[in-house]
Amino acid sequence: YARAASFEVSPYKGFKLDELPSTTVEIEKDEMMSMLHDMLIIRRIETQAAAAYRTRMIRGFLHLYSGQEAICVGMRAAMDSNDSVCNAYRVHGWAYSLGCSPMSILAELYGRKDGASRGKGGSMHFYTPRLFGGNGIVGAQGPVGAGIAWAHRYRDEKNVCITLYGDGAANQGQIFEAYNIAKLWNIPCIFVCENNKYGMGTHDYRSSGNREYYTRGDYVPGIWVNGMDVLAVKEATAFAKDFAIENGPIVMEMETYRYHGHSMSDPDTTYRTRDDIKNMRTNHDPIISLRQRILDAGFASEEELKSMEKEARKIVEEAHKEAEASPEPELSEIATNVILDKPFTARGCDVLTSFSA
Amino acid sequence: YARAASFEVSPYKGFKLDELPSTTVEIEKDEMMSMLHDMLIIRRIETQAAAAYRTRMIRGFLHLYSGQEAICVGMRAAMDSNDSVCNAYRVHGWAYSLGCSPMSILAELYGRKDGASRGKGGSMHFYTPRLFGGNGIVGAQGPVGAGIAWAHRYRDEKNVCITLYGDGAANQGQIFEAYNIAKLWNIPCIFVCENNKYGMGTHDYRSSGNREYYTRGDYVPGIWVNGMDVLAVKEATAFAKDFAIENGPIVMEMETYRYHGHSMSDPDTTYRTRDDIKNMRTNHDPIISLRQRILDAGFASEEELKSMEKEARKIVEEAHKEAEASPEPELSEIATNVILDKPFTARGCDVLTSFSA
Amino acid sequence: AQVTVRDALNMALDEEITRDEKVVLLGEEVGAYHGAYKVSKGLFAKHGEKRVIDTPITEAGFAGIAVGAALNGMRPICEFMTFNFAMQAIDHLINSAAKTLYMSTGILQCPIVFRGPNGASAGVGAQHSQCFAAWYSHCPGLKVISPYSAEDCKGLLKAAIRDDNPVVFLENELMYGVSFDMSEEAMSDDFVLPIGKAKIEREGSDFTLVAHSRAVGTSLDAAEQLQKEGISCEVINLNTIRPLDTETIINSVKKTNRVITVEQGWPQSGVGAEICAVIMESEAFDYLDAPVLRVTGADIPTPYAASLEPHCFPVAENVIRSVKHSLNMK
Amino acid sequence: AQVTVRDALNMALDEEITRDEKVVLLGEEVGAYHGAYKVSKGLFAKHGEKRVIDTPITEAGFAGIAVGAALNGMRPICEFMTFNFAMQAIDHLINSAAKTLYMSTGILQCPIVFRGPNGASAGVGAQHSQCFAAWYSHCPGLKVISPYSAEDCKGLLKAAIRDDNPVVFLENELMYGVSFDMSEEAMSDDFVLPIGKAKIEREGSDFTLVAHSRAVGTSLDAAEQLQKEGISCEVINLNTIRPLDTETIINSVKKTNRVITVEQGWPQSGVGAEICAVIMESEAFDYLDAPVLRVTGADIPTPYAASLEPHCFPVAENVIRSVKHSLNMK
Ligand SMILES: Cc1ncc(C[n+]2csc(CCOP(=O)(O)OP(=O)(O)O)c2C)c(N)n1
Ligand SMILES: Cc1ncc(C[n+]2csc(CCOP(=O)(O)OP(=O)(O)O)c2C)c(N)n1
Ligand SMILES: [Mg+2]
Ligand SMILES: [Mg+2]
Repeated sequence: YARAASFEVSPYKGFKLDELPSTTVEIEKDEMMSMLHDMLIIRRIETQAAAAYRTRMIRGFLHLYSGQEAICVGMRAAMDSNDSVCNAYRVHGWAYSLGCSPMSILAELYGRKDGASRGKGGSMHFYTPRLFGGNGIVGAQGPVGAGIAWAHRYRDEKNVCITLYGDGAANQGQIFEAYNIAKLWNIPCIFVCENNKYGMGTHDYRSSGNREYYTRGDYVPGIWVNGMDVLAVKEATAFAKDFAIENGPIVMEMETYRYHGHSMSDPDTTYRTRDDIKNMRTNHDPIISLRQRILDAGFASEEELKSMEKEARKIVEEAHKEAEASPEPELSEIATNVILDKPFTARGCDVLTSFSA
Repeated sequence: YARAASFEVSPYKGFKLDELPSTTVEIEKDEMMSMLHDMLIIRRIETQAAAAYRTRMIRGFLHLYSGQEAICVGMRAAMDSNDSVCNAYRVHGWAYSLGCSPMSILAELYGRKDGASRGKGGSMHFYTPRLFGGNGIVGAQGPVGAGIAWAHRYRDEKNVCITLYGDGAANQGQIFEAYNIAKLWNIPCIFVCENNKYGMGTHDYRSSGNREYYTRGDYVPGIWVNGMDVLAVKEATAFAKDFAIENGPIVMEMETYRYHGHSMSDPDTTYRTRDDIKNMRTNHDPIISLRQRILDAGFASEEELKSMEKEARKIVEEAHKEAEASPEPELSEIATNVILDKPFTARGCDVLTSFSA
Repeated sequence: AQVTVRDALNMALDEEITRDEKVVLLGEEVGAYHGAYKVSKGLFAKHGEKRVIDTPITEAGFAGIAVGAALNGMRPICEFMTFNFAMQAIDHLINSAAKTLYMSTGILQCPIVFRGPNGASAGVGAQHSQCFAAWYSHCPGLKVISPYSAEDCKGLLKAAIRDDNPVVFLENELMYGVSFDMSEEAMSDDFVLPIGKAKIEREGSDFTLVAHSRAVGTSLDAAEQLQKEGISCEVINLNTIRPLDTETIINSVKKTNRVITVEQGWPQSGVGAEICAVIMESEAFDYLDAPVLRVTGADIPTPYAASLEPHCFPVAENVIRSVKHSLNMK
Repeated sequence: AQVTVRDALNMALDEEITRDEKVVLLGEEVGAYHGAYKVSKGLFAKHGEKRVIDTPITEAGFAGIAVGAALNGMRPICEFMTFNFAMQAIDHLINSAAKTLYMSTGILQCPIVFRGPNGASAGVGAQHSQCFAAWYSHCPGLKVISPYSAEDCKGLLKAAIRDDNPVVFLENELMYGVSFDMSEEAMSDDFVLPIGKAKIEREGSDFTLVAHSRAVGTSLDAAEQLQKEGISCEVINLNTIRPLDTETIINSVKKTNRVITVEQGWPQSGVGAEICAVIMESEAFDYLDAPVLRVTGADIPTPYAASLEPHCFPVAENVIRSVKHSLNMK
């Protein structure tokens, strides 16, 4: 087999940029295989989560990332370990990409002690030292992400914060406030609009005065990327990172699609058809196209890929079992980390009940 | 004397507009004289207010409009009596243009019973049936103004709401949210950025990523107008009104200047020099230039204008005296209009004190 | 008839949109999608997009627009998908809506209803579980309603829509699917309940439980159980938090001499705290045989885990324990 | 030395910016303009634009950025020109700052101070006069400070900046120009006061007045006048509203048996209401010789006119009247 190959990736569109990233991407076999592996794992985690939701192991909201995996995997491939990410609630793929184990992700969804947030955060709230949520308030992550990036610059680190929001969130005023301050202060923030066409049940033509999200920063340059092409995502992110460290903010639009309903309780039928989804799954799936490229490049055989898929399934199955076996957090966890002071006591639901940490 | 004349006004700049208003403006003598009269009255009201502030007759904030009079007078000239206005706190000129008497304006500033809001609103809060404040929260008037315009369209009225905000306010996220909804719902809102270059002590190059305010609506067309040229303001507003009723929102940037400090307590020296102000007052004053045009057109003689100025001074002096003679609101007013229900009782500062309405 | 809270709210919206063409409903997903929690189901199809209007996810923008429309003659019902998201727009509720009548000395009125689910649902975590009853009721110029049953929801939502003042109407997602018996009278188009009147849900002689929203159910459960032990509880459903019906509370205290407040929100400066103060400052104080105790949400951001979350919101047991503590019982 | 509250705050900012390079001050006009109320005077010139940073008038934007910076290792002091404008950003204070430590189970910390003038100034009307002490103190995850004197301001602002939790620090514009005697100790760079400790400003035996911020001054005035009539008042300056120093309150009640709460904010579910509840629920209740009464801001949006506005905020007379009422005096 070959060690590396070069691919023609989907062309970009630029806004107020003199240059665009290269559409010829040179990449090593190992990296490509590992990308496929990660995308498969994320897809399996989401499938497992959907199943667990149906059996009521998962409560509340569950926003799945299936269909959008190329974005977190491709962007992560262009980041270094000190770059930051600040995201909305559709965050499982990012949690995995930034180091949460499949077990800790599922355990969190199941509300267990070994969850990434010990079961206290839930589906929307994942964190690692470089993943700043998992934010449940649409648009709030915009300024917060810019602030994270600002701290990088303050310390003269050559790092960025990747700040992600949806096509629905793109209309939130505080996103524009964040663009403006980021521009004025030269903040190395990569604003990423994951345009999956819908905000809940609303197609973006009903919510957005301008649907070319990469141009909405006005005075902030932008770039459009096919978010289903993991190699284009990686290449464009590397470009954007260099740009941001040198020049301040940049907006990336990643065009993509979500396969599931908005959250698991979304009937998903008032605003699109099963055929719409099927068409995307069949003809634009980021995993299928990456897989094909690997085959075309001769990096792996059909059998090897099949066994990788099996492997991914097994990893997630084991993770599920481990997560399921993890105990629920003990009541003593209820009052930890309300505030950092120790000793700390919080009042419970009546005057005789209190919780200490 | 002639009855009418035509003038070449300052050229406009357009954004996403196929046409621009005419730079040749035909106007009748009477209207021009009345514009001058109104601008003189507004200038005198502000001068009187500044004096009263120094003697502590006016408390709290006092944001003066001197230098910006051409905007309210020119725009009012293009409005009909059912058009609406929603403004920020720098609102005295607008209150006068929409029908508040000089007496009721000064009485409000003095906190008197005959004030436009019976002394309860204060300098920032003026209202008439078609003036929706006087809003003290920077940017809040953006969506509110759009909502007022929406109600016009809902009732199929051929009216607009003129929604004004400053160059500082132009960065507020809710302005962008208002643009977006106005565009989606086709709302006849004229967003007007009164660009007087400063938000308090901050020059706009320190606050705004893009200082071409007429282009900041992105997908909302815009027009730049010399806000010191009352005839250009009138013509452009008539154009914008037609446009908005037919097509939905439009952004107007009115370039202007404020002669006083931000509020009266603003030392006004950390961010600009006396010479800067003097230069504007001498070379770009909207009253001086309108006056000159009137003379040039032979609409009035120097003496007639002098006597008009004297007359304006007298009107405001009398208004001041009347306002000063107006009693302070009685304590019985304190609890009226907290809520519309009657009888209504509000708790006072202790358990023994209450106020009824 | 048995009617769910969801359907009762839906009826109120439907009837008032039909009754007055100034009334419109706007918010995220209220139209084509039938509402995130299906409260507005069918209204878009029935009344059309002029009356039932989907907005982008921009709370400050559409709440401000709704306020502007109200100031200019419309009667908007502004739905927040949940009240947690209303924090993005809260300045418009307080500064644009609640204060304008006063500042303008009556020149402008703002007949608007802000509504949506308030407080905790199940398993939605810390950012989606906050109760805003105390915050809004702190502010003059607003009326604040936090209803319990289907009948309350229908009668008070209709009253809120017809009211000329700005009203904050706090629903509860966990109640949407709960059915209540609804009287024939309440089924009618003309059924409205008075804002500012509490309702005695259950008469009793030994103890007064004062609650709002879902906590009324908790209190009724507790009363039921306590009755078995011979303790007779009067349960007051506040329904309106501002203006607070102090008279009903005081009269009950005079009868029972003991009070527990029950709410889902956090304790500090909550609704229960206000009731303590009201009793302190009224003649009811002299009738107290024991201090008022509060049952509230735990003073903690809401955790997700099923093993922790239930400890954050009151159940009948918290009320019973408090009652017994007050009576020096084990 | 005699030091104004403004200068005390300025000293605290200056010292902490000097002490720790993670500390930055950001907000509208804090830099080149020296602060709208000159609290940050001289700091821009001394520390440079990297440490003292002017923002556009976009509260949600810069408060969110400050939170992000805090989560990523900085220690920002985020100034709101007044807390009225913080309503535009309040979601970041509550949902982004206060809840993240909990949701992340300690993975992220948010050491940030939100500060600025809170409550009413003079003649600024309804939209610029609100007190937010009750709102913020309702919410777990925050600390809320509302100091009184110059020494309190200095010691507590420094403590807030050094604290690893998000802190809301409520100043009062009318106090900025007021001078207080400041001890030598308090003048030092190392002077910090403990958050969560109330201060007995004046000892007394007949009555307890519990107040915060400017209302402490009102209470001291009232105490002074009442002393002349032989009534000895203990004045408690809360300083911190969350966590509330219930111990100091309770101990005082045990001694004096009578309490008046004094605050500038609105009554309903205010700070005074919480104190009523705290007393109800503690052993202090048994020591009460009379019910607790509240002195508060009037339950009205603030009018501008000089003939009305003073009736909206408590003065010593309101306290004296309440004390005498409690004692059944004329
Ligand atoms: C401020 C706020 N408003 C509303 C919601 C409810 N909500 C959660 S996700 C969502 C849709 C967001 O769509 P988009 O930004 O396109 O992201 P996607 O779900 O497609 O990833 C809405 C309305 C919220 N969480 N926060
Ligand atoms: C939300 C909010 N933030 C801050 C303020 C304080 N403030 C009042 S006016 C002003 C400057 C506004 O500048 P601009 O929009 O340019 O209007 P101008 O005063 O020049 O007319 C500021 C910061 C406020 N009133 N509201
Ligand atoms: Mg989307
Ligand atoms: Mg300006």
